[in-house]
Amino acid sequence: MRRLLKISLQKPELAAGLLLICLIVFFQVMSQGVFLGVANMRGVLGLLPEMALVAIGVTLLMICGEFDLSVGSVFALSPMTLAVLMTMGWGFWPALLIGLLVCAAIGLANGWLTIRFAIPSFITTLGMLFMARSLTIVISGGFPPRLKTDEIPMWLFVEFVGPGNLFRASFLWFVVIAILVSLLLSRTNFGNWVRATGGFLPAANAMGIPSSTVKIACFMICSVLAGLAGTIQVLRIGSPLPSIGEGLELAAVAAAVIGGTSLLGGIGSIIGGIVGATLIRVIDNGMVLSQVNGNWFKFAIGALTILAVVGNSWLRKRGRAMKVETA
Amino acid sequence: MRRLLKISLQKPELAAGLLLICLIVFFQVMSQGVFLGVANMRGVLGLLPEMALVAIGVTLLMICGEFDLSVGSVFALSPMTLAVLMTMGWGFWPALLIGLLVCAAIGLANGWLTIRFAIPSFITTLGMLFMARSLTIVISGGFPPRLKTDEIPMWLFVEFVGPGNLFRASFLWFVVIAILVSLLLSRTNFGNWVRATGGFLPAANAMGIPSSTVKIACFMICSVLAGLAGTIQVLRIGSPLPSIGEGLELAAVAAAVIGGTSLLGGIGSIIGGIVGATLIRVIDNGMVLSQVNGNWFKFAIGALTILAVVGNSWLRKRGRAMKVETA
Amino acid sequence: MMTAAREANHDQPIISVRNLHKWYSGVHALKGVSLDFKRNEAVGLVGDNGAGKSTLISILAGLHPKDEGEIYVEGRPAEINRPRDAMNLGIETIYQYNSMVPNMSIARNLFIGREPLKASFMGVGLLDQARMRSESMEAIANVDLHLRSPDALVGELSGGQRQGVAIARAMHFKSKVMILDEPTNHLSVKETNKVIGFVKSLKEQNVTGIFISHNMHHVFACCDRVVAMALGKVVLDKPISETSIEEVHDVL
Amino acid sequence: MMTAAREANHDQPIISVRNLHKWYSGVHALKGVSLDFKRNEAVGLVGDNGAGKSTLISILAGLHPKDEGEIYVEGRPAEINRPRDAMNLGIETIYQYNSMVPNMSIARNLFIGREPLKASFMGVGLLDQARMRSESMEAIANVDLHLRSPDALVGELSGGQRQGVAIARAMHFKSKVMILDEPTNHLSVKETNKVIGFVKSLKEQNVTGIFISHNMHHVFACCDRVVAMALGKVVLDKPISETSIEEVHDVL
Amino acid sequence: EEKLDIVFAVHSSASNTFWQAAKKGYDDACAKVSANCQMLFTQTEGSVPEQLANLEAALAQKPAAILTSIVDNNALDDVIQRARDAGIVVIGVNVDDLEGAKGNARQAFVGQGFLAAGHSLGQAQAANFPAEGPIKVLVGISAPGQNWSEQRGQGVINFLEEYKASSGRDVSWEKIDSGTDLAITSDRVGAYLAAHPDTTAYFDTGFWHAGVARVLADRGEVPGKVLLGGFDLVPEAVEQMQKGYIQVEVDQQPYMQGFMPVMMVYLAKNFGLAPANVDTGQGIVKAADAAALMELAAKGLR
Ligand SMILES: Nc1ncnc2c1ncn2[C@@H]1O[C@H](COP(=O)(O)OP(=O)(O)OP(=O)(O)O)[C@@H](O)[C@H]1O
Ligand SMILES: Nc1ncnc2c1ncn2[C@@H]1O[C@H](COP(=O)(O)OP(=O)(O)OP(=O)(O)O)[C@@H](O)[C@H]1O
Ligand SMILES: [Mg+2]
Ligand SMILES: [Mg+2]
Repeated sequence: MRRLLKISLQKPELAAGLLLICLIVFFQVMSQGVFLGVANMRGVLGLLPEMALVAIGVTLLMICGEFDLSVGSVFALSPMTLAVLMTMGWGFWPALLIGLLVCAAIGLANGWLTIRFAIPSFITTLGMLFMARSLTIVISGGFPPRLKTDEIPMWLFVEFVGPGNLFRASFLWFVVIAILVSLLLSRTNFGNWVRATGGFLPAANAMGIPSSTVKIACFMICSVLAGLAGTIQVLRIGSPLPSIGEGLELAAVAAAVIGGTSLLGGIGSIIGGIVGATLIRVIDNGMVLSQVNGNWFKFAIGALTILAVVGNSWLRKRGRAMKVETA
Repeated sequence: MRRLLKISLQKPELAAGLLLICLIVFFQVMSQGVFLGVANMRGVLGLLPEMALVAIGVTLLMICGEFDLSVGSVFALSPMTLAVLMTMGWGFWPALLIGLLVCAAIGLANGWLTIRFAIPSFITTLGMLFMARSLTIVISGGFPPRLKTDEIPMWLFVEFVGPGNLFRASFLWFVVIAILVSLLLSRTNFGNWVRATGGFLPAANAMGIPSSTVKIACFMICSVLAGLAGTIQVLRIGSPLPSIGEGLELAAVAAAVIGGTSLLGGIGSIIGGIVGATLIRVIDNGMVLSQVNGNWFKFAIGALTILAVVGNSWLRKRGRAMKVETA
Repeated sequence: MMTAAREANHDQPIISVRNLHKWYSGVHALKGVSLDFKRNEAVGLVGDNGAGKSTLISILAGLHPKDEGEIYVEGRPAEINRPRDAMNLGIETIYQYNSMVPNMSIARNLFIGREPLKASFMGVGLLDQARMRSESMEAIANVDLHLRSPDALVGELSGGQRQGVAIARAMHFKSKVMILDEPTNHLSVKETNKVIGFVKSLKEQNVTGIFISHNMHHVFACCDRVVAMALGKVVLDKPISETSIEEVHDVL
Repeated sequence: MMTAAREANHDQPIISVRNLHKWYSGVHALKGVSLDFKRNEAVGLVGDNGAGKSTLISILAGLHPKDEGEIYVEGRPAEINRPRDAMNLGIETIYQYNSMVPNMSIARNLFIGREPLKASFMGVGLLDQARMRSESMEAIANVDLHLRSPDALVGELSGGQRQGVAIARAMHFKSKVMILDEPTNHLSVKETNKVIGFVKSLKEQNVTGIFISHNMHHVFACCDRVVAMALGKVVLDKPISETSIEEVHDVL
Repeated sequence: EEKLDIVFAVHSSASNTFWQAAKKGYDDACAKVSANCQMLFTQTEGSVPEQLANLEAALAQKPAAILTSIVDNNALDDVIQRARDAGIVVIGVNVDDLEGAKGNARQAFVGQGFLAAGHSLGQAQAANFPAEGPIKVLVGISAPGQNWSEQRGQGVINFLEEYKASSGRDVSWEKIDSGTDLAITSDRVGAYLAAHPDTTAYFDTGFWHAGVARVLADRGEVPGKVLLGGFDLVPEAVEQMQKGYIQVEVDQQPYMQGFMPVMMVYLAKNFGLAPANVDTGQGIVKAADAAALMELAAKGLR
């Protein structure tokens, strides 16, 4: 029993989950029950998949030891490509495919540049952040094209489903993808290579892992997930604005770190990234319900974010200090 | 001779400097001589110190193995404190002092939280980014208070000085601070500790270096420099806007990295950070003079940033590959 | 024809190195090394610190690129650009440093890059975790190392335990050529003896061994030939039977 | 009074350890270790991999906190919370791993934390770089290590060269107590002999030595006493003169 | 005849749709008079220092005219003065110094100030306030600390204060940090509305209330139960106006704001006609006008 507790506390994603529950209870009380009400939950759960999909990709990439700051721009570029192609008369599916292929190409470029020239991915993807955003504006001419909603199978992406219409279809996408990527990371040899590559690159290389390929694959997965998330968001809000996703890069990295992913690579879990993204969304939403003054809003968000990580680290430390032989 | 070339090429800050010169020549041609003209140089050199001061602090901190994302907010908070105190009737000097003390306190908080709870500084300072920005807005009420320019010794900070009125006084501040921090890093035992702490923390600890103190000191220097830079900017533009410095955190990190500082700590130089900051300013200014279409502007910036680092890395590789016995 | 010719020539060296040069930025670490490793032979590679031993074997293992010279494996010119290439040619290496990922478990470390899969598609597949656990326990027991569980992280092991895991890995995946760079460092007496026994046993299993050590007693206990390097060059290359510890010490 | 009493009692151990316990998360690494180190004595600490030797000395060196037990230095209870505390008490350590910053030069590594200063203010001052260069060359030459220049980066050295620098550092800053955790690993024969000579010479210089090694020959060549550990406990503690290599092997 | 060099430096980034419409007007006008035109956006939305840096660089090129949005009362004074000293025509666009012509050396102003725009937005929406009961208003400050957002919000609040005093009704308001992202704004305001179902109206200082309209539709609220109003005519906002969720929208005719100054520069440089102030319209758009605007908006003309 104590052994189990110890093991759980030491897992950062579980500690973060515990904090998440505390926060939910806190906000539920603060908001006098509105927080977990259907109306609010529908809002939270509608937005969550978009953030969480980005966080999944970024977490995977960070475990692999690299950064992606371009996710926010890719988030905008992919749906913009889709919308522009559709106004040019393309069907939804081919346009979607091209949109995601563009993301994959950007991921490939990020990875290739980073590895070929041995430069930090921070710079490659920072440059790509600017470039992809610029492309988004260029292809749209600055104006959001109208989305031909009637030609799009909305029910597949954003219609409400499930009991009490609590979820959107995007939630299912998210769950499926989360499970797949989790399995990829924890149960396959590819996942093993990702961890080794991020954990200690010289050793990974020495043991014959194709670490460049692994990294490029992670870059591509990350970009494609960001593009998919952006597409879902655009379908939900109905307008492919060229400005969506700005600032998402830091939020996604923060989600990963809150969930226990190391900035140095090698450590982390997909579920941790998801918990982190949820935590960020819950804090944001809960603060509104708690009627924080507009000018203090950011302060509260910042403080709670730090608090969440401090709490997480503290719980882990408690866990480690428990004197139970586990091995 | 070849030996000297080899050694120079291997130094990232020198390679970056070489690229900087190439870029300057390029823009000079592209802009038909306007770039190096007095009018433009006055503009560039007037802005440079602000960005470069921030880059100096961030570079130092990164060499020490930590991040500071809160510089942009601190950049705004310090002058806002100054301005608000002055409207409350304080004199310039005490108000300036308090403004910088606030920065020092933020640096202290960043460092203490990071070390005490063993959490990534990415998160601490991300939280602080929000908190400091919020405080800026709160104390200003959202609107810039009037700066009592007549009570401020402007000549000490932003008046034009030097031959042909090419520089502002801020440039001298910047030069002096750059030299001091460079010396601190390269010629003192403190600098040695900074490098060791960032280079390999377990070894630094094992050798008895007070690495926590070193880190906290670097956090504080970084914050104070950011605050000073913000104050200079506000004195220059004459209005303590609560929104200045947004997005500065990534730019400062980019400057450091372009100048050869490692994201993992331990490697880098102050002059590299300055060259990096200059490169960013030059690219930005040069693009304006080259009349790039507004919608493609970001694309060009992103591409040039990547190119600068790729070029830097390539030059270093050339340098390393030169077969000359150096040792 | 070719094959027959090669088969016939059983004395042909399994690895030949000709005029190998290596520069590390400002250091000329290998200055024209030529060396043959015969089949089923255990070679002791000795030399002062910085002589270039690790450099030589890291080129053979594909970790560093060579600057000049040729490498022949079984008589054919070999391009070894990555560790994977060396592995495919049958060269297995234990490095002096950097051979484990600290944040991963022992079981995972043992199998990195060669995971047993239950099902796979285009090289990516489901791990056979049960097999990984059991085989890793076995591999570790084989080197007389007593570890708590295969799920402990390598970064939490003592220095010798870590080295033991590296040895276990190499012994588990033995190949045509085994390169061991100072494998007995950090190891306890018992395990050291296991390693020496292992090197001795390679011959019976038709495996060529390259054993780097500063301990001449170990080298003389298990090798057939000793090669001494100094300042990036080979300065002595004799069968054990024709030399002595003293002679080797003298040239170093 | 106090001083006189202490001076008188010259047999009083320089370091006493009582009932030391250490937990690493899920591992009970030290299970009640009690041990005395006398003045001017060279103690060999041996034991199987994972026995707890490094753990014990890292507690003495202030790298890890203890969980239970007392440490007395020169008879007084000592709080060793940081490596600096240990250094101030006169305990100097060479660790098995992690003792150098790879990205810094040899000269800087040698002096990290104890830089010679030309002028200083509140502990921060200008480095005396000329002195650092010359003293570091000297220190390195003292261990028979031949390095190109004191400005080379430690990360670019060979395994043995790196270890040599660590030894040079410890020999340069020798103190009341010297702890050496497997110092001869990676070292060439010549340097190994230097290290053994160094441990032997400690006695003449009134320094206590704690020497960890898996090589019993080395231990028996330079120590006065041998302490063997197994599974976190001390299992043997005898003067060299009263025991033999075989007896030690037997208890391990 | 030499081509006129004109530079348009604004405080906004290229991804802002409003300014893209202004750019279109600007580019079209430049083509008409064959001027050599450059539009300078900032990297960070709303960054005055970046705008200033762009202006400095533009000044070095000695263009014939500079167009700029004067978002701060002091920050741009010096550059504008120096430009004027160098014989450059300077026209304020979209936002002016709060002191108007006295505030700095710009020659003319095209557009409408933030404060005034906020005020007229409030005024227009007030017509839709329910006749009875307390009025509870939420004002979303999209970017706290940014002039454009704070001033627009303040304009709305100023109106509410006047309205409260003049009508004597129970009027209350709250400010939140509503964010500059459709998804974030809809989540935050959606949460607020869930907690305060009795809210009368929401004012956004940008166009992000369009996302809020979606939330209301998703919740099955009837259009008009919560009144929505904001700035700028993006297609999404127009669509929600057609559906009835958004009642009023401030449209300053960005195309015109980009177009007119170029003409003034042309006239000034070629014929010496003095640039004059142009009010690009109170620009209140109501649901009834929406259908007609849809087409124009999609073309970037409104
Ligand atoms: N990454 C590197 N960069 C620069 N120089 C290096 C690097 N690695 C090794 N060297 C240099 O190359 C030379 C040969 O090193 P190598 O590691 O091959 O020696 P070694 O024979 O294995 O020594 P040891 O017995 O100490 O392990 C040494 O002078 C060393 O300083
Ligand atoms: N950081 C750590 N986390 C968890 N367990 C650890 C850690 N460091 C050491 N251990 C465990 O503590 C025990 C003692 O380790 P220690 O390093 O003291 O052994 P040692 O006697 O020095 O062995 P060696 O001769 O192999 O160096 C081992 O079982 C090891 O697995
Ligand atoms: Mg070696
Ligand atoms: Mg040990």
